Amino acid sequence: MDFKLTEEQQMLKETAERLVRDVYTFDKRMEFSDSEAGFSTAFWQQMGELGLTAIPFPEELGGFGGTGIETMLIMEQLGKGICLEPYMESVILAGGLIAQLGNDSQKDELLGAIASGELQAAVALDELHSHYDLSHVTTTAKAQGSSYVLNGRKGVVIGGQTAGKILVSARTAGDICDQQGISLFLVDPSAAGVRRRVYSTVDGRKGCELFLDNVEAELLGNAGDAYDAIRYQSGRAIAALCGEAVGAMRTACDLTLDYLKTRKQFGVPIGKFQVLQHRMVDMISELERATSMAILAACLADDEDSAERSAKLSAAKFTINRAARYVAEQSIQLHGGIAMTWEYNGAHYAKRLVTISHQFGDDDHHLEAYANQLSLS
Amino acid sequence: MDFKLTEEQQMLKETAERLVRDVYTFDKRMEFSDSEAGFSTAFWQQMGELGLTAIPFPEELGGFGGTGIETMLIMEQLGKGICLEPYMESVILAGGLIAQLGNDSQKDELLGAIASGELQAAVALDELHSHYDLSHVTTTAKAQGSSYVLNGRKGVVIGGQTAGKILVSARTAGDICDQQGISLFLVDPSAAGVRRRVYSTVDGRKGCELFLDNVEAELLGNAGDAYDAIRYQSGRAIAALCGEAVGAMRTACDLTLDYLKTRKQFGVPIGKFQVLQHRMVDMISELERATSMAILAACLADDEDSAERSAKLSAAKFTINRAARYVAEQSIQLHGGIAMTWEYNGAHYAKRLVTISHQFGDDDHHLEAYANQLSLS
Amino acid sequence: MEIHFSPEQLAFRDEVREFLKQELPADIAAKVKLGKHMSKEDHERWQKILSAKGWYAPGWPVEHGGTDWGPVEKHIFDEESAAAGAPRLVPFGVNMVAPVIIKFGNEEQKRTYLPRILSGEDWWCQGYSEPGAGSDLASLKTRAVRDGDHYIVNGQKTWTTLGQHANWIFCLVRTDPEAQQQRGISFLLIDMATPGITVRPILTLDGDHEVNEVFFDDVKVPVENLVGEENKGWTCAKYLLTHERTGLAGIGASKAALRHLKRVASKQQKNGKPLIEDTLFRSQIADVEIQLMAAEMGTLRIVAAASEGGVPGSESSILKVQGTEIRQAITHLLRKALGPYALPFLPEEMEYGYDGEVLLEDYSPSLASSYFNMRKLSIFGGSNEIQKNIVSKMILEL
Amino acid sequence: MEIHFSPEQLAFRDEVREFLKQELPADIAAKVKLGKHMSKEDHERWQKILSAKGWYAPGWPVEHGGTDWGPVEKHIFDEESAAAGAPRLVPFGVNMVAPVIIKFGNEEQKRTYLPRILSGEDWWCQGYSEPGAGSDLASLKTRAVRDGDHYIVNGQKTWTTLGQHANWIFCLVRTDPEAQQQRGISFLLIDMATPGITVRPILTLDGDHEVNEVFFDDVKVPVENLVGEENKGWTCAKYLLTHERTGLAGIGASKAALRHLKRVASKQQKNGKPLIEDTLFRSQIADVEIQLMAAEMGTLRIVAAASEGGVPGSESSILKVQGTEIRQAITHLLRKALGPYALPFLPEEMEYGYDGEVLLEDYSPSLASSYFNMRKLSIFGGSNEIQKNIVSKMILEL
Repeated sequence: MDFKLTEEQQMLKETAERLVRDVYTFDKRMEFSDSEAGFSTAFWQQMGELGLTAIPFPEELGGFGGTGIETMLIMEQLGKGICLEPYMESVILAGGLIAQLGNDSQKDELLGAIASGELQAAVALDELHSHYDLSHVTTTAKAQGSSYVLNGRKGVVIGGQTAGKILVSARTAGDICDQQGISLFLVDPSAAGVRRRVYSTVDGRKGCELFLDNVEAELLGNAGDAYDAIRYQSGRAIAALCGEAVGAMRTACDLTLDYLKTRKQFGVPIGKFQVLQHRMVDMISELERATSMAILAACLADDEDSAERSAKLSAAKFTINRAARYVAEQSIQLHGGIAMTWEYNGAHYAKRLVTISHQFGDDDHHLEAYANQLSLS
Repeated sequence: MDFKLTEEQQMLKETAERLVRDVYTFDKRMEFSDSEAGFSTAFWQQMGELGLTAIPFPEELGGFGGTGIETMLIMEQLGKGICLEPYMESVILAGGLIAQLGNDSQKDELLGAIASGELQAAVALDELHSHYDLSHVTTTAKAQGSSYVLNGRKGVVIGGQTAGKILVSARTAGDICDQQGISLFLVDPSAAGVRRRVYSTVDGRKGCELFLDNVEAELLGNAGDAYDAIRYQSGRAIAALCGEAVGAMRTACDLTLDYLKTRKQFGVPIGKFQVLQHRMVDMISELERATSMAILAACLADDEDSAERSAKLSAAKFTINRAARYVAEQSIQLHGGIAMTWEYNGAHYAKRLVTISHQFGDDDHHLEAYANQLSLS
Repeated sequence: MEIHFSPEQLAFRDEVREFLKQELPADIAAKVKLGKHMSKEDHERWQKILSAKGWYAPGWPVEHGGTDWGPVEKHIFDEESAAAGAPRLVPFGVNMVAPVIIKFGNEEQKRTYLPRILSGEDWWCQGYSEPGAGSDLASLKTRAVRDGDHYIVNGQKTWTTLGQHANWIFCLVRTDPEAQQQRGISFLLIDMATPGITVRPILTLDGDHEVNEVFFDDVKVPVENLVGEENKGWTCAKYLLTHERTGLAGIGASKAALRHLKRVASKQQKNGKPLIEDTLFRSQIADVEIQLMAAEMGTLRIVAAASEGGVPGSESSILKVQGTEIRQAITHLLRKALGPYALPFLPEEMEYGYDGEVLLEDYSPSLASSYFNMRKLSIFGGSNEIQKNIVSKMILEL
Repeated sequence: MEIHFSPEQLAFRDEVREFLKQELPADIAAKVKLGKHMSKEDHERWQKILSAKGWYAPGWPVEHGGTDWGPVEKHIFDEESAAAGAPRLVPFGVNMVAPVIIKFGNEEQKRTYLPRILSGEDWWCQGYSEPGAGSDLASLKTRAVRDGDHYIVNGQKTWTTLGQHANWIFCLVRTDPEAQQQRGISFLLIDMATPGITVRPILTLDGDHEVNEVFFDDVKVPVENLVGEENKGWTCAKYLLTHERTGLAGIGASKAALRHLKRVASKQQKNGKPLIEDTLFRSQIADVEIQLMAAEMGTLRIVAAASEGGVPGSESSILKVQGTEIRQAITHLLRKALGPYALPFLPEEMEYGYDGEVLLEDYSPSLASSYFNMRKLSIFGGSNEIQKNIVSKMILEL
């Protein structure tokens, strides 16, 4: 048992920390958010140059063979800056799915490009009524010669607005919520029959709705067998989101603490009021809980697939969702009016924190998942 | 819409208030609790003499034709004194069941005696695994000539230790949780085959476990048709418990408020600490909520049976359970160590408040009941 | 005791219902129900309809154009209006400055301002809060210096709701800088067209423009615009704040929001079933519905006491806290109901009359925004912490 | 980073497990698991077994009879002991007064007292709290006046846990009545057999006799029983309180209680099914299990940091709050699981070896009592409010 970072991990953390601090001032962040891409393509490129996008991949791809720990270290820093880049979506999730399911030529073609940051990929799993259920897939795929033709609609594809490739879950067999019969496809967004409706998200990112009308696409992995990989890799995404949330919570707590020390009302800093003091302690308490569970998730993210891994990742996401909401709401409450404004950076941390609970399962989803497999001894 | 008391109601309230105040000092209460009966038979007699036990009954029985409002007024005062007498059990519940189900001769024989306090009755509805489900009845009753023979076990019969009659639900037909096939019987505790295991309860009352071994008993109402009456009258019992809880909560709040004003730590009354102030406000807030819902329950208790009445009574009990637990726990917390002692009256209010949630349905039970019939518009 | 309305009250309720059914414009009701943006014209249109009926200012004395409704009737009117989807009245004229003018203003002021509020000619906004003074209102810094027949006003106000539509603002200003705290404050009425006034929008975190900053740079205000006595403005302020606190529990609005939640949860799905059939989600709806029922009963108790001449004490602060927490819990569940579709931020779809592709449902674009926007409920109008301080003071007497 | 134990740590865990399996008396484990009353003899029997193994005082320096375990080993030992149903060690001798004697005592004191604690000859209790001084420990009033070779002690202590079994008590007494607050306090060791000492039981609200009041009436205490310097007792007190705070999160006990909850909820029924299959109840178990998982991770992080020489700061106060809330939540669910059968109060069935009719189940009689008893967790050992004050002070630096 050991919670120290290795020297390499410490360096990695500092690299990410420095990069975020240097680039992601609040003003810049709002500019990036307003840009067409919805994030900083320059920052993305720098992440590639510094090797951050390569971290989870093997050394021959310029990577580090990094696990959930390394991912957590990077995501935490991205969370501190409420950075907008689709790192989790492209590097962790798309990269992970291709590494797990792809054949050699697909890996050759795509993983190096993702690791270098040259290719930014996105993943389309959600649908209109899927509500976090990864097996709820109505989009269809029919074999046509050596490729497939996709029809349907995928929702809320973060990073889809700029992605060079989008990984799409579609059904080659089975009924709506069957785990069997789900396949994964590589869709070229510029292919015929693809329409993207691009929108901003409430946390200042961008994403798109993906409409597929007889779109030709390449199968990734075996037909009908993608569910387990999707679930497994979503677990890695959850661990990454936990890391990001901890970073964003930490900054939200720091901002609030600072406000309590400096803002005066009735002639004293408002941090002199015991009720606000204890609320602040409760926020820190939630942050501590969240940090512990983010570490747990990071340590398990790359473990072999098992019911226990899934349950603990659900426990982590549940904890993070609750903590993130508490910290978001109380940071606004303790700031008062100022945190209700678009101009105040704290408000954007709050929005990102609440939004995280809408990705890969909210509190009910994960409490149910955990309860369903509750160990009885 | 009107929340004022009539002159008669005001007098009734004052009568009960005076009686409780004069008799129920804390020391006396502990004596009554330790006595064999588990309550004050003298106080019970006084309640009869003052007409309090007659309140819900018609005038020809010496009663008042009182509704849930009058019951609430009395129960609230009993709650303020954490009185031990089985008023709800005998007068409201047993009295109500006999009035609703009994034939003329049963009513003649029993209601007057209950109204005068001469007869103290009890009601046995719970069983080992019934967990608040009134249709969970395994005790059996078989017709034998004009009477019935009962076999089985009923649990936690409050007031059963001293009751002259015990009303017992037993199954004449149907399966365990069928609502049809449940009948109600008048059991004489001194009859052959009746065994009572008497015990104290955590809130200082007494009750018993009722073992029935070929006990001859008299049917009350029609065979197999008692469920609706039991449910309806349990609703009246719930309303009464809500009133009692409000009384006990009010005293618990008063004691705590008083303690905050007088107890000194670090050189000041502890009520100077903002965190404790706001906790006290939260207690008062719960008390307000509970008071509102107790009034609602009182106003509906004697309404015609309907799904809406049942739902609102569930809403009331749910609110009361939550509020009672909060007030109980926080009154202990704000007092600190002193409230952890048997000698301190506040501790006994806390115990009664928590115990109320174990009678006629806890928070889960009533939340589920309410949710099951949620109106969708 | 009787929790049901009397026959007379029921008849009044039916009258209000019928009026709303006949007169409330369908497009306005739709906007309210779906959380779409309301224009200035929308507010004015509805106000004119109410004025024509004589129901725009129920709380005023009859001689000024009010009604003779008691607290119960007012409550019924508010409830029915919210249920029908009528927009919440912009309170700054009719329910804030007007009561102050009626109570503390001179005859000239009453004659001048009240009719223009009734007719909709004037749109008022508030000049209470300042950047440095949040909950600590009495620490305000905006100065008004007497100069002959005028005051010269300098300073800054903030959180001025819908100030962008207003032509008048009522302000608390400091007229005696030497006096301590509450003393030395005056209550001034200021024409927004006066030179030296600048209104700057504040975008709220949900991207909406509802509040503003108002800057005063040597603004000349005639002395006849002073309400009450100079340096005695705190009396007006306190009166107004008490007036403001009633109704802050927002029961009517929460009931409408809860109905909306049930509709949304009936359409949104989870595990192939409507979300409302999910045990956990349904029990959360039930929980908040029960809390709302209790708060409604609490409100009725205050209303009934008020119609007997009672003056609400700590109960209204407690209900403000309960009511805002309930409303926020509902907006949380509404956001949660959308699942991943809480993410898209679609301001264009929040405009009424949007005729492009609807991403999910007509109700969906506003739900996440509304969740964030409603965080204000526990901050403004006396934060919930301040409300608890008020109650503490009353009950602890320390 | 690595959340799993190392092979060496796993081997140690197995050794502890094996020891507990072999040596922990079955009757004692059964009492602990079912919440039955423990006798003085039970405690002493288990303590002797631990002493024989050399594991009774793991935290002491090896030369005094302790072990060389690091924080991780101590944590493993505590966890495994709780899991096996070993009784919580009565801490007043081994984990409270002993560390103070080791740190501040003279050689004579170490030679006298430490071996008798190890052997079980002495049973210690605490004389910290006083009726007037709850969280405000420094306001204590018990006086000790020097009279030749003795102090004459007068006053009253309270909340003296298991004082009825003790033959020694360590006390904070005021030796300089003129000095302010913390100054003027001394740390005294007092033989309970000294004339003038009276122990009076305090019954707790669950009817149990666990704590006592101790009265001192002209009690003569030899001056050599002073630990450290006169008037410098606050240093000892602070050291002891810090020592006491570690482990207050009670993770091991909560894990055992949670297992018990699952067992109870599997036997108790609702709607004809085991309660644990009820969606609402099961999700409440899941919720508290997840909270416990997070608190356990938090504890491991502190333990790991401590084995690197780190000194826990605000984290241990935060974990004390989290841990006690978790334990209380579990006792709430345990009580709730009984339904109406939470009412019967059956002290006779709480005695081990009771061979009468069992009303419900062997586990049921203690559950409601335990719920009430465990309310103490958020009050004693520095109330949760005091813990939050401590954290506030550290983080706000105001």
